[in-house]
Order: sequence, then structure tokens, then C-alpha cells
Amino acid sequence: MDKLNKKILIEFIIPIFAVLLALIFSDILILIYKESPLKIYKLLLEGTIFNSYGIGQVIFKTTPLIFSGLAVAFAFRTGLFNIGGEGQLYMGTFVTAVIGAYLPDSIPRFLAVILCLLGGFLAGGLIGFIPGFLKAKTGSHEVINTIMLNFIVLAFINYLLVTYFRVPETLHTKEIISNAHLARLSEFIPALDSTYASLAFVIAILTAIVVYVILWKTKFGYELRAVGHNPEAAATAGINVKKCIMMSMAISGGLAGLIGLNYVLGDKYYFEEGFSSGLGFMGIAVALLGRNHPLGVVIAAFLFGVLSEGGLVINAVVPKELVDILQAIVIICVVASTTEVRKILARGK
Amino acid sequence: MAENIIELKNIVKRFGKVLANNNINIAVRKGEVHAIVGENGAGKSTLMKILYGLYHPDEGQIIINGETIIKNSPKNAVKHGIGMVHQHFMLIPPLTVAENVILGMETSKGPFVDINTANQRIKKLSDDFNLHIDPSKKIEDLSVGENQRVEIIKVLYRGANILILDEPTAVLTPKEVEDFFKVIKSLIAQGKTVIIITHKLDEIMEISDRITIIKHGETVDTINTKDTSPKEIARMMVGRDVLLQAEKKVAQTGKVILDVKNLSVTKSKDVLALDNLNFEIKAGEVLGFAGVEGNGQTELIEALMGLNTEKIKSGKILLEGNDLSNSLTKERLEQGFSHIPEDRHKRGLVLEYQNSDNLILGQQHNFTRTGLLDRIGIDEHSERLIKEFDVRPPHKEVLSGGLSGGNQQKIIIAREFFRKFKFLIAAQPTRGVDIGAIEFIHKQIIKARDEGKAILLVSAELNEIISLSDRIAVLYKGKIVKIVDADKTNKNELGMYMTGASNG
Amino acid sequence: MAILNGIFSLAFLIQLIRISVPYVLAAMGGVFSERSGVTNIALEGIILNGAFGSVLGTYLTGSPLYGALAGVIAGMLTALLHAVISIRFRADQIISGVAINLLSVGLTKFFLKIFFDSSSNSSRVEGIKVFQILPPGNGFSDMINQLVGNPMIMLTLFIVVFSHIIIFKTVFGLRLRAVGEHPEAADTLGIRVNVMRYVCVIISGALAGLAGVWLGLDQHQFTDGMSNGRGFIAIAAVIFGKWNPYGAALACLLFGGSEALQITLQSSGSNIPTQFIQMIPYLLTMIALAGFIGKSTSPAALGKAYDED
Amino acid sequence: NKPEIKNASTGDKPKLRVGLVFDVGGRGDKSFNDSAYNGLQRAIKNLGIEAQYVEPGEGSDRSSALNRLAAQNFDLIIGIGFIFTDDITNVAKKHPERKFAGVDFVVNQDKDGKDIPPPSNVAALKFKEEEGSYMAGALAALKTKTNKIGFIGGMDIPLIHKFESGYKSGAKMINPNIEVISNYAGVTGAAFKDPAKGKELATSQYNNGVDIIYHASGSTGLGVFEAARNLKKLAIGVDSDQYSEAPGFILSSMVKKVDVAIYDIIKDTIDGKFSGGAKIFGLKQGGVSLIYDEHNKALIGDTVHKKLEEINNKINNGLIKVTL
Ligand SMILES: Nc1ncnc2c1ncn2[C@@H]1O[C@H](COP(=O)(O)OP(=O)(O)OP(=O)(O)O)[C@@H](O)[C@H]1O
Ligand SMILES: Nc1ncnc2c1ncn2[C@@H]1O[C@H](COP(=O)(O)OP(=O)(O)OP(=O)(O)O)[C@@H](O)[C@H]1O
Ligand SMILES: [Mg+2]
Ligand SMILES: [Mg+2]
Repeated sequence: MDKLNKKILIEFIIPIFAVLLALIFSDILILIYKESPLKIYKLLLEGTIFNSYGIGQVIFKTTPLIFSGLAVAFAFRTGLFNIGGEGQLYMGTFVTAVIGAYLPDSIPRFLAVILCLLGGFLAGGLIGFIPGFLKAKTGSHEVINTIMLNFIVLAFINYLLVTYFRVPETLHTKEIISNAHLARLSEFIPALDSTYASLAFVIAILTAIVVYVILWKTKFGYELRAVGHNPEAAATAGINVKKCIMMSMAISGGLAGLIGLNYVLGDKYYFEEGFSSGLGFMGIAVALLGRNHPLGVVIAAFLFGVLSEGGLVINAVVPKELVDILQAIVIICVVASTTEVRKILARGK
Repeated sequence: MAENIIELKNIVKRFGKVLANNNINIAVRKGEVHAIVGENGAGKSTLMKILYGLYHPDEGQIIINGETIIKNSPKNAVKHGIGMVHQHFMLIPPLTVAENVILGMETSKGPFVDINTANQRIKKLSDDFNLHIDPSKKIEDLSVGENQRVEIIKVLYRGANILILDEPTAVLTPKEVEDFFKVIKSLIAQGKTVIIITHKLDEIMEISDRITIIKHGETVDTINTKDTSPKEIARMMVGRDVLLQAEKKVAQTGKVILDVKNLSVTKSKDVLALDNLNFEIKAGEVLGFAGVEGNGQTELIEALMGLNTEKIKSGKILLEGNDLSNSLTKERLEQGFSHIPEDRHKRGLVLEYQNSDNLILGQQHNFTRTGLLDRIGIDEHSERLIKEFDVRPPHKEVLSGGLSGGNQQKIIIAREFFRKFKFLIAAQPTRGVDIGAIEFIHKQIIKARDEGKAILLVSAELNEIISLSDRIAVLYKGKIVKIVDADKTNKNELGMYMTGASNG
Repeated sequence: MAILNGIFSLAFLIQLIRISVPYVLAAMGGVFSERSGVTNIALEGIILNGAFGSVLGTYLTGSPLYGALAGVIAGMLTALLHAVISIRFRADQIISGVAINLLSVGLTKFFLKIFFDSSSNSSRVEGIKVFQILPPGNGFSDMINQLVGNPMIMLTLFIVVFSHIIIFKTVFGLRLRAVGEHPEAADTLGIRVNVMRYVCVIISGALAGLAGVWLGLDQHQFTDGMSNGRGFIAIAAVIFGKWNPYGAALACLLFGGSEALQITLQSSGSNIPTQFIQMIPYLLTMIALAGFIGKSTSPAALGKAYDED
Repeated sequence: NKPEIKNASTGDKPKLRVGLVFDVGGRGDKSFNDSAYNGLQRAIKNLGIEAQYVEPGEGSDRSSALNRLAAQNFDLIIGIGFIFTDDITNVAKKHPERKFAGVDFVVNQDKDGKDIPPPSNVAALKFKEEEGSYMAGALAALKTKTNKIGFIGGMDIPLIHKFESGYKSGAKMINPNIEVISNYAGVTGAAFKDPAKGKELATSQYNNGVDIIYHASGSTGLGVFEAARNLKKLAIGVDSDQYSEAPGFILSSMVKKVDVAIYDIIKDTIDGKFSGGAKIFGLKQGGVSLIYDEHNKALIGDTVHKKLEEINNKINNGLIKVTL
């Protein structure tokens, strides 16, 4: 028990330590900009977690980051590095939006949402599957293939959008039917007021739980992780490594395909070009900060959600880029302190 | 009395909770072959790494040639004439022999590597010590025995007078061991001192002058080889009497379990790794495969297990008459195959998994309820096997990667013997394992045979092959050159077939 | 046929080379870093910082030469950060790279605001001077001047050859390869594994920084996010080229070539939608990797931190 | 150089609070956003307002930024760029007490082709880019010596197609046989900020005989100017007067008077004359125009200038209809 407590303590000390370090660094930048760090942080916190609109917006920002982080973490656990989140999320979100737009109006609400979700998952999954397939069949490196696919998918979606699906004079698809809308959280918690936080957040949390169960509680997850650590031993034990690689990349892509859920079913009700702005890449940071563990991913996504919404708040006073810098430094400090801090703690034993 | 060239006094080394060396004392005399023996995890490698400066002792003194070494490092050790050949080769496969040897002490012209001079020097060393190494070849193209000799050259090139050899013969064939001992003798003849770690008692008897026995990180004693016997050494190591030769009853064979027909496997485009193999194994029979490493053993095992199937050119594999030639690995295991892989790190274990998880690897579906892992069942299973097979983890939560080699092997043995199998592939089942564990593993294999299983044994250890097998097939260049009865052959005859001589 | 003429013209060749220059420089950096065992996804950020450094340096000193120096130093400092994180602190190298890329985007934008009061562009600065080797006038000699007269292009060519020689012919190169393949082995022979790695990562910073210098000074200004994925393409080229300088350079030319082809195709008014033309380089890479290159084996210790203790 | 701009003058009545949310590129793009910024600054100086701006960048921050400004009691909230259309519409509905303006705001049409008017508290500031581009096309066609002119767009999207098609029509009107080569830098937002790509595209066009290029590509166009400088060819700028980016090589610029539009809407609001609905800025209203001043006088020349004036008049009188 004592041991467990200590382990948990370490998991928490490191990120907190990292955030503190990052704050010191950004203090310097804020001072360079001739502003008071205290004022900026006060502003940032007041505008986000100490304000009901802010909390809602943070939840809104956290939601896609959870999916994005889960996608990266899932592949990581199978020893695969999925940098293709951006392409997968574009495909997934686009398909979600198109399904939502062309469903018959009369379809029941629950079914409509499920169909949109499924479509997004499968479409993202397809894009994830391709590098998985190529890796399994030809051995070509998934990192390159996912990077390449990002460019290809973005161009392809753009083509589909511009040529067939957009509402004239805009860069977005037509609106989804109202039965595919996800309820806003403000319907249940009025304090959240006009924020865009929706049930997508709940779906994200549930997905995190499902991912946890799959990876650590099922036979399938056991096999995936075995492949991640030692593919040859896994093959020797009769695990179908190629299948695991393909499945893992497909599921990872599918999770990435849900990143846009929040946006399409909960906020805008359509797919719009450029909506993502690097959510797929942020997933890498979220996953790694969250130690590739679903719980960690949720916490890291929340932290980045606060920073991302906070950037908008402080933008009136200092450049928003400060927040990007802050995020980067948090990541750096976390990864850098991990081994060292552990070593010191182990020594202190 | 010859002078002590090396003295290690009261050495203590901890790895976290593990006390690897606990107050060890050892003295090595100039010009002797000094053997160090002990069970897996006794602390032998750790001690040698300390001597070579790779680890720093928590306590104790290192005295070389009467000089106390304050801050040891590999550089420092080399300066004092110490060279170490590691248990796991420290060679860089894509580089040439010469590049590997000169690394860190390069012959150069300005900033450029002078490879010609290097080649010449290495050629000379190779000739002086009868090592037969071509300096311009790449390491990845060399055999294990050659790799071993490159390691020796590396050490000699640095002017070593004291050579530390950590389990140098673990991966060598009898012929290679013989050659290797010649090398050691010529080293001694030229005034060098050798410290050797090995688990093979007959080798110790043959090559060493004195023996230091280590147990649980402590020195038991240092004795003269000529005053002792394998039995006594084994007793000192393990703390009880050990059966050194496997005992088995006459085989009671039944029906054919495994039948292999016309099996051919490609190595590269037009080279065959296995060329039209035909053999069968009956229930209650051990078929041993002898052969110099790299003659098709690995490919045979892979083909039988359904791994790397794209390389299989032709052939049939039948288990009790069922054609499994096109079955997946998983199906073969389900049908009654069991497999102790030849390389436990590469194929045997997920080092990052807990022992309990490794103990169900390949049997995970038996520990599953509606897709979910049965954690409680797995833990119970693991506790039972760890006890039954006497696995000794340093502490409870240790991952399999943190076990010593012998204990890692026991995990695999436990797992594969637990499986309900009809046919077992045991590949190098006792490689790098201490004698206590060897005894245990041998007993398990014979027990399985007596229960009517068919067993295919691959081992570089001729003693092991001869004592465990009922029949022995000798592989040479992908072909079975001969199948002989185990009780009608000997090491010499097998050694002859292994070099390609057909019909003795 | 207009397309064929377009492709086989000297102008096309020059364009191909110009597009490839930043890829090649960054890819050479990638080769040094990865050969020594340190994955360098941070190339993207290094390029960006190099570009910003070169423009700011030129802006402040008025000399593009000092600017170029500043760009290289900015690249080296960025790489140093990557080295400290992944070597000293033994952190995951890919994460470190991702974080540094994020950091570089933020920092360059932040300082863009401080120095140029803009969120997207710097002021225009002097660029690298192109020498007139042939008397200018006719199209042909102008093009030759663009190629041979451009010191950056010549430098790039030199760097490729130089990298090959260093890696495969020198003592330094032998140690570099050893450290990337089998650090334990190198360590036991007294080679300071981590020192070697520091040096190589910093070299990679200088080279990728130089790629940034090309972008900044060829455009005579810094634009927010102007590295635009070039670092990733360079990484792809390193893998494509099997971690060899010549191989990586050729891969870069392939990428540059397919981009130039895309421009030519587009201008020749073909009916293929732009989006599909845009895909060409990336599709080509994927097909080539799956079909011809297959498994390329990386340095064995790539991405693994080494504990010298 | 702080983004928070406070009015220096102290008036008696409460100052109008104006919030402005920039397009993807943000301040400093030397064209579109900067033009908007200039309008805002002028209003601060002359009209005594209090202002704040936000640069949300790409992604989903636009509506959040608008929402926050609305919640902080800003009286007039302006979004720069067509992409704000839906965001402004939604936020404006939620905050009927505030006034909104959208530059390039898209007025959608119903099935019968009738405009669907924006909410009454939203002013749609629309520019007839096609008219200005038509003039640019005519200018290029009149000045080309090779009968080959070029167009370089940023992202391959409908808004930029408007520039392209206006430019083409203008050129064809002068010379039906003229060849117009078009390139787009890419299909993502980054296509507006890749000057290196712009330079290569332009170099390729110039090498293929094009001698004048018109760009509508944000910062990517800065690369087009570099190519023009290098190869000593001509280019036509966009949105702002871009002459200073490559003096001597910028034939003219097709300016969108975003600054004027913004200044005017702020002034109207102060004067209580704000009204919702579309405000069209075409050639006639001076909302778009080709630069002709002391810098490029010599480049364009008198006769060509006269000819252009003529076309300008024809468009104003409806004799020429620039369609899409
Ligand atoms: N780097 C390490 N970190 C932690 N523990 C270690 C390390 N190296 C060895 N150990 C532990 O120290 C103990 C002694 O290991 P050592 O390698 O010296 O044994 P050995 O006598 O060489 O065993 P074997 O016969 O199997 O080679 C073992 O329990 C081992 O697990
Ligand atoms: N606590 C530990 N943490 C990490 N690695 C460890 C630990 N303990 C041991 N090891 C590693 O476990 C392995 C077994 O230790 P040891 O040095 O005894 O090897 P070995 O028994 O000689 O190996 P083998 O016999 O399989 O060749 C080694 O690779 C060692 O580095
Ligand atoms: Mg050992
Ligand atoms: Mg061992």
C-alpha cells in the first residue's frame, strides 16, 4: 500500500514540478513583454477555471484533446507511433458531418448520433489502417506513412468539400440534422451558459474508460501490449502480430476520427476546412504527458484545455503564443524530469 | 607462490534492493587461468564489471599489480592491462572486424581512419594467436565462434595482459570450444592471465588452475582445480549434491506424433537454409538435433512453429496425421505444440511484463472470461508455477527483465511445460543456466518424454544432446547428414558429422 | 508534350534544386543526429528557428552573412536543447522533438511580435548575394548564374559530399556510427557515447539551421510557420535514404522533383484538380517505401538513451 | 507596441468599445488584416473609441473570441474574414443588444436565389473583389509583352476563385487570345503563409513566359514579389498597396478598402446610424480599386491609365457587368 502511494505520488509530483518550471520560464517572457506575470496568470485563471463560461469552454477544448491523446496512446502501447492524427481526424470528422447532414430527418436521435459516431470512427480507422497495413505487409515505416497521409487526406477532403459537399461560398458542409445534435452540457448544468461543451465530453470520458479496459483488462489488449514490447516474442507465442499492428493502427485512427465529434455534433453542426489547427499533433503531447495511460491522457487534456482557452483570454494583454510556449515547456519539463526525478526518489529510498 | 596480479577486497554492490555482491574477496595470480563459478544471479558478471570499471562498487578495494585503483573506469582498466570479453558480445554487426577492433584506438592518418594499417595489425594478431579472422569481413557475416575470437582480438589489440572472459563458451560448439581452449593456452603461454566465468564444470576442470566459488553475492572459497572434482564444486555452488548427468529409463515409444516431410526453407534468394528434411518423432521419444549453429536449426524451429512462413518453399508438417503445414502459430500451439525458444530475450519473454503475465504468454485465452483477463486466476497460476519451478525473483514486483538469465529461463520452462502439449520443441533449454537449474530442466524434459510426449531438442551442448536424446539427427548445411541412436554414439562421432562428413 | 518540354528544361532542373536545398540541408542534419542514435523530429523547429535567427540577425546587423551565422547558431541552440533533454535527461526523443517544434512555433511568433510588431511577417531584409559567373543577359546564363552563382546551393552540394566523407572515412565518423549502433560496445572501448551524441545533435542543429537560413534569406523575410513541414519531409528523406548522406540527398531531390513537377503540371493547365497534384510527392513517397525500399533498417540504437553510469 | 489600445483623449460621454477579431493570418500580413488594423487605429485616433483585438488563429477559437467580447460589454464587435460568417450570425443572435460587423461576410441565398438577410444587428461588409480583379486583369493584359499573364492564389477556395475569375475576364476582355496561367499554393490555411512556395510558383510562371503575375495569397504573395525582383518581372499586389514590398516591380495593387469600411462602420455606430444588412463596396463606392499614384505612374503609363479609367467608368455605369 505504502509502495502504491509512493508510485502515485511520483506520477503527480512530476507534472506539477514541470508546470512550476514552465511558469518560471514564461514569467521571463512576460517580463520581456513588460507585463506583470501575476496579472497574466490571474487573468488566465479567472477567465478559465474560475468562471463558469470559462469552465465550459475548457471542457469544450478538453474533449477533442482526450480523443487525440487516446489515439496516440493506443498506438504507442502497440509499439507504433501514429503521427497521422491530423489526417485521420479530418477524414473522420468529414464523414461524421456528411452522414449527419444526409440522414433522414425522422431518424431517432440516439440512432443518428450512433451512426455519426460509427462513421467517424470507421473513416478515421480506415486512414489509420492504411499505414498499419503497409507496415504489416511491406514493413514500411508507419511514421513516414502517417506523415505522408496527413498531406494526402487533407488535400483529398479539400477536394471533396470544394467539389461536392460545401455550401456555396463557404468552406463548410451543410448542417447536420437536428436529431444528430449532441445536447449541450448547459442543458443539464445551466451555469455553463452559452458554452459549447456538450455530451461529447461524456463520450470522451467513456471512451477513455473503454480504452483502459481494452488495453489492460482484455486478452486483446494483453496481446497488443505484448506486440508493443516484443513483437518476436508475441509471434512466437502465437499472437498474430501483423493483425495486431493493423488493428491497433485502425483503432488508433478510429479514435482520432472522433476528435471532431465535439465540433460537428456539439458545436458548429458542420465540417469546416481548417477547424482542427493541429489537434492531431497535440495528441502526441497529451498522450506523452499522460504517460500513455487513459487517466493520464484525460488529465493532460484538461491541462492543455485550460492553457488553450487561457491563451484566448490573455491575448488581449500578451501574445497568445505565450501559451504555446508554456505548453511546450510543460511537456519538456515533464519528459526531462521523469527519469531524473525517479532516480533521485529511488536513491532516497 | 606466484604474486597476485589482481586483488578484489570486500566488494559490495547494490542495485536498488538487490545486493548483487556482498563482501566478495578474490585474488588472481599472474599467469593462471582463474575460474569463477556460481549460480545464476550469484553476482559473477557484476563483480567482473566492477573490475573492468563498468560499475562502481559501493564498498571495497580494487588492487591491480599492487596498486589500489581509486576511480576505476574501462579506460583505466585498459591502461592497467585488463581486457574484458562480455557475456553478451559487444560487437557492432554492420561494421567490419577491423573497425570493431580499432574503435576507440583507431589507426589514423590525420582525421581519416587508416584501415590498411589496421587490417595488417589485426592479421598479425590473428596469426600470432591462431585466431583465423579476416579483418575486412563484416561482423554480421561471421559465426558465433568467430565473433568470440574477434572479441579476443579486440582485447589483445589493446595490449591486455589480463583477460576477463564472461561465459565465453556458452554459445560455442564442441569444436569451437576446443579451438577456443587452444587460444587460451597460447595466451597463457605468452604470459597473459585469464579469468573465466562458466557454468560448465568439465570445462573448468580442463582449463582452469584455480576456482573461486560465489554464492548469493558472497565468496564461498577459492580452491585448486587439481584438488577438486565437479561434484564438489557443484555442492559448493548449490549447497547440496547435484545430479550432473541426466538419468533416464529406456524409451517406451508409441505412435508417430510429429511427421515432417520434404521440408525446404529458403535463406536468401537462391540459397536454401533447409534442404528437403524428412524425419519423424514418436510419442515418448526425444529427437536431438546436433549441429554447428547456423546450419538450419533456427529455420527448422521457425518452420515447425509457423513463423516466417513466407520463407517456406515446400514441405508438410503433420501432427498425429493432421496436416498443420498451413496453420497459424496459434493453431499449432492449440493443437499440442509447445516451444522453448532458443533466444529467451528475443522470442521467449516480454521483458517489460510482470512474471505473471509472461507465465500466460501464448495461453492468454485460457485465462480469459468473456474477453476479459481473469486477473485473480492469473496471479494464482503464477504463484503456483513460481513455487513449483523454483523461480527466484529478487523481489515480488520485479519485471521479467529484472530477473537473472537462469530465472528468466525457468519462467519459460514453467510456462511451456504447463501447456497441454503432445510435441515439445526445446531449443537451447539450458543455455547460460546454472547447474542446479540445468538438473531441474533436464528432469522436466525426461519426465515429459516418459509421459509419452514427442520432444525435439536443439542444443549446442553435445553432452546434453547425448544424455537426453533417444535418437540424434545431425544437421549440416540444411541437410540431415545422419540420424544415429544416442546410446550408440559419442561426442567425437557427432563432431565429425557436424563438420559435414557423411557416413562414419 | 508541353509538359515534357517543361520537365526537361534547365529551368525545371534549377527549380528542382532550389526546392530541394532546404530538404537536403535538414536531411544531412538528420543523418548526423540519427546515425549517432538520437531521433530528431525537432528538425522542423530547428529550421524555423534558423530562419528566424537569420532574418533577425540580418535585420539587426544589416549583414546577411552575420544573419546566416545567427541562423546557424539559433539552430545549434535549439538542437542543444534537444540534446540536453534526450541525452542528459534521457527523455523520450520523439516527445522532446514534438515539444521543441511546438516551442519553436511559439517562440518565433512571440519574438516576431517583439521585434517586428507583427503576427505573421518580419520586415524585408537583405538576402544572400548571388554571383554573376557568366555575363547576365540571355536566359541560359542567367539560369547558370542562379545555380552556380548561388553560394548556398554550392555550399549544400559541398556539405553532402563532406558529410559522406566524415561519416564513412574519418575516425569521428567511425565512432559516430558505433555510438548509434551499439553504445554499450563503444562505451566499453572508452568512447564517450554521450559526448559524441551531443556533438552530432549540435551538428544536426547547425545544418538544419542552415536550411532555415536558406528559407529566411532567400525570401528576405521571416513568415510565421515558414518551415511548413519541411523538417518532416527531411526526416522522411533520411529514412528513405537509409541514413546515408547520398541516399538522403537523392531522396530529397525526389521530393523536390515531384514538387517541381506538380508546379509544372499545374501551370501547364492540366485538368487534374490541384488537390490531386498536391498529393504527388507524398503518394510517391508512400509507393516507393512500400514497393522499392521496403524495410530500411535504422541504426540499431536509434531513439534509445544511453546511461553512461 | 501593446495590442491593447486605449484611447488617449478623454471625452465626457462613455467611449464606444470596439472589439476586433482577426482572420487566420493575424496582424502583420501586410495586406488584409493590416488593412483592418489601420482602419481601427484611425478610428481610435479620430473618433475616440476604446478598442481591443484578438488573434484566434486557425481552429475553433473564433466564436469563443466573439462570445468573450460580447460578454465583456463591447458595443461593436467586428470579425475579419468570410470565415466568420456563421460565428457572427450565431453570437449575434445570442447577443441582440450588441452590434456586429463582418468583413467579407457571406450573405447566403435561399432556394429561389433571394438573399437571406443577416440578423438585424449584423452589418455585412462585402467587397466586389471580382470588379477590382477585373481591372487588374485588364491592366495586366494591356501591359503584357508576351501575351501570357499569371495568377497565383493562396488556398484553393471559392473566395480566391472570385479573384481569379475576375482577373481572367478582365484580361480576356482586352485580348480574347491572352493566356492566363493559374496556380494555387495549397489546400490548407498554410497556403496563405508559404512565401517559399509562392516564389517557386512565380519563378516557374515567369520562366514559362509570363511577365505579369497577380496574386491573392496573403503572405505567400511576398514570395511572388521576391521572384519578380529576382527575374525583373512585374507583379500586382492585393488587398493593401504593396508597392513598398518590391519597389519598381509592383505594377499596381488591387486594394480592398477594409480600413475605410471599418472606419465607416465605427463612425456610423457612434453617430447612431448603424444598420444591419449588406454594405457593398465595389468599384463605384471606392471599396475596391487599382492603385495609381506617383510610385507606379511611370510603370503604368498614361495611355493605359486612360484606358483603365474608361473601363472603370463602364463598370460603374453598368455597361460592363462583372459576373462570376
Ligand atoms: N544492471 C542491473 N540492475 C539491477 N540489477 C542487476 C543489474 N545487473 C545485475 N543485476 C542483478 O544482480 C544480481 C547479480 O547479477 P549478475 O549478473 O552478477 O549474476 P551472474 O552471477 O552473472 O548470473 P548469471 O550466471 O546468470 O550470469 C542478479 O540478481 C541480477 O538480477
Ligand atoms: N533491476 C534490473 N533492472 C533492469 N535490468 C536488469 C535488472 N536486473 C537485471 N537486469 C538485466 O537482466 C538481465 C539478467 O541479468 P544478468 O546480468 O545476470 O544476465 P545473465 O543472467 O548473465 O543473462 P543471460 O544468462 O541471459 O545471458 C541482464 O540483461 C541485466 O542487465
Ligand atoms: Mg552473468
Ligand atoms: Mg547468465
